[in-house]
Amino acid sequence: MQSIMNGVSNIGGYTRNVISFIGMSFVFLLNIFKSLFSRIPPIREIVRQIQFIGVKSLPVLLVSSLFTGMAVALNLYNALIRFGSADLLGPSVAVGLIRELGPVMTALMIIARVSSATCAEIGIMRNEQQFDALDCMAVNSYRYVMLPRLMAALISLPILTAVFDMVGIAGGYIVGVVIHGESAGTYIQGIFDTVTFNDVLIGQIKSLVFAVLIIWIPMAYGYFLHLNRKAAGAAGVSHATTKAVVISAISMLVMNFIISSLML
Amino acid sequence: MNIDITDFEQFKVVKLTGEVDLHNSREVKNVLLDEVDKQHHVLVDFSELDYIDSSGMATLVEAFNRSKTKQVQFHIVGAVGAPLQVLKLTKLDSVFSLLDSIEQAKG
Amino acid sequence: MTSIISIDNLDAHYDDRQVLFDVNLQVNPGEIMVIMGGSGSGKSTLLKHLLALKKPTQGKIQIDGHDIGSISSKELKELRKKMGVAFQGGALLSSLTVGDNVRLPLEHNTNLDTQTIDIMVRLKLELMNLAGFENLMPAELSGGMLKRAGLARAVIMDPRILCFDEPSAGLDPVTSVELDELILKLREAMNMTMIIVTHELESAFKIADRIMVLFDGKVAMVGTPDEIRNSDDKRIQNLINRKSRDEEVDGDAYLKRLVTGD
Amino acid sequence: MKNLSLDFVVGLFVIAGVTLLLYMSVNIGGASLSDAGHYSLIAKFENTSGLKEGAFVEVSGVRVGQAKSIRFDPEAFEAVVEIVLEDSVQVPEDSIASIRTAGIIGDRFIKITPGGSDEFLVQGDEIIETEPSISLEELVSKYMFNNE
Repeated sequence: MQSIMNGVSNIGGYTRNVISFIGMSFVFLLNIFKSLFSRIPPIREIVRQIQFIGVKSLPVLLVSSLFTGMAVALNLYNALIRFGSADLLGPSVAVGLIRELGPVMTALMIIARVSSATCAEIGIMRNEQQFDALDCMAVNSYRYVMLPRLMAALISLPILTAVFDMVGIAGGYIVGVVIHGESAGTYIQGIFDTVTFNDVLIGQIKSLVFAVLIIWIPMAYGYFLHLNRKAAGAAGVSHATTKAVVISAISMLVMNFIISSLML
Repeated sequence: MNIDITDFEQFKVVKLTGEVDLHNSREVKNVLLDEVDKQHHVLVDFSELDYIDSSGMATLVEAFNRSKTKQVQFHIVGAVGAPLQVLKLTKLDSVFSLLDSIEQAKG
Repeated sequence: MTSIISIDNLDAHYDDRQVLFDVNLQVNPGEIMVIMGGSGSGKSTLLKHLLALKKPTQGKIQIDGHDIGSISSKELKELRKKMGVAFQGGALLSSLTVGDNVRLPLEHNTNLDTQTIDIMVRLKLELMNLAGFENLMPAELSGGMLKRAGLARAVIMDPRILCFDEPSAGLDPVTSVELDELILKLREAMNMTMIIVTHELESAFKIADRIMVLFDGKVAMVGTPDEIRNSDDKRIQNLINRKSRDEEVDGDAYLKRLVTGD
Repeated sequence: MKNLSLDFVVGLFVIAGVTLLLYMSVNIGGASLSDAGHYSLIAKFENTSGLKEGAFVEVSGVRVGQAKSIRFDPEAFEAVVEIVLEDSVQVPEDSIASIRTAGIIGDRFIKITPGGSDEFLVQGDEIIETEPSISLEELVSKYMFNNE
């Protein structure tokens, strides 16, 4: 009996914590957006963050997009050839990449490279009382620390997604045209004829929404690190980082499905 | 804070009264640099100064440095109390030329 | 003389655990007040409340005439410009150089010329014996240097109130003595009010005008260093003579703690 | 110098990225930045099954425009398709608009077969003669039904 009571109240306590964390995170996001209007955003910091989130992600993104495009094309080619429709390879690869794979894979790469680092960095800043120090200096830490990262993510992700799409399509070209000898004209003209502005728009809307999700969640986990008193210090940072990465990835994928179904 | 400028021999005497802090040190800077740029020898009178913060000190350092390149004289006169303590704390008493009274500047 | 900081009947909790019990304190302008206590005595929590980083469960804190429990965020911002805080580990922003860290408050809160700011930053770094470290990153500095750089940043705006968390913790004796002397010099030249949180007796007795001793979240005593030394409170004497806190062991209670963990 | 190169790299990244985005939207996606150079016609079909907004419009096998919107007219029980064409393409008033399929499983598109009239349709006019989309099943069932 006692253990059932404990179990139920554990669930209750956990639910309470989760809900209060979600609430705080939304207030946190709101505060970041609010800080946009208080003074000129710190341009220097934004540039630095674009360098980190955008420019430095390019190499890993180029490699992953090329191979993703090639793998997708390989599978689609083998499927399409059975129906004698290999001339649809270009459009299939392009639409798949632009609508789904481009935004999702880019976001996943950024989660692996940036979200984890951001959560760890902000968590360590919390641990070292850097946010307390900023507060005491009357420096708005939302504006100074969070806003540049959010802005940089919002600028970088659509660009990275576009790069992923284009390089992926090039990967498909390698498989379809160079390896399997389909006509280059069919591959390229098919893409031009089939892909609509709507496809590009959906991909870009996704990348913007993902940008907010995958930078906001790790920042919130890092910023509220001190609230979980049982896991403070270095263990707290690693715990929060793991959690932030998992939650970012899952919420990104769920959001991807929601946007896809809303905008089909 | 008040800034009064009077003439004494070949010097312009810039007398600072009251408190120099973050809010008005820019004013002090403009006056001092202006005088130095006009090739005037400058005496900064501290005798009525109650308080000077580090932005005021930084301002004096800038003006003093400028006076060296313009080859004009630049002295601080009558520093006592808290301003003198600040000068000593920041070891600027070894940089500036400190005089006890305006008359000393003549000789 | 009216006090610049006054704390009335302050209670504080972490979740369900009460960490401060009915704390009262008056600090006079220009005074060095040392808050002393062992680890877990609640002294860091008290500091957090003074800095308005944490809201009190009960009680009132007034700084410079403002009740920081009910202050508007704009007034709090103005108040914070008059307060400098040096944190235990320096709390320098790891993404900025030492120089940029020190100049941060000036760049955000004043409209001084860059050159003036440059000179101010170097003046403070010289003061803290950190000349030439301006362009290093915080990660390249030792613990003592970080502490001094944090102090440089705390006093860059020439605040009226300086709060210092554990100035001598983790420092070698010579550096720690230097830091104590620096604190005294700062007070003399700038007439700052200082709140210093420490567990180091020697430095407390050396720099303090008055000392507040905290035990388990309760004020044991407030008084001048001499009064503290001559106190007949057994716990304070233990603290001064560096005795471990031997208490009478209640055999039954001890057994219960071991077996049930309560 | 260090800051300059950082700014330069980031600037390059943003400029190249935005160019790529615009290229994708305009060239591949076929977004029109302005309405200039285009005019629209209306065509009513009995059945537009399979036709999607954005489907392209061909004259003699050349792509000259696209279906901008497809809506249902509840009074006439017809589908009303708005077709956007380039200004250079002139459609005689007796032309026929038909919905065709590219390949067996390909997209539906609108084929305009030009008529012989000297009068050309202008902005907002309707292509009167239309042929609805034909579904494979209907064709097959028709054939079987006739044979019975």
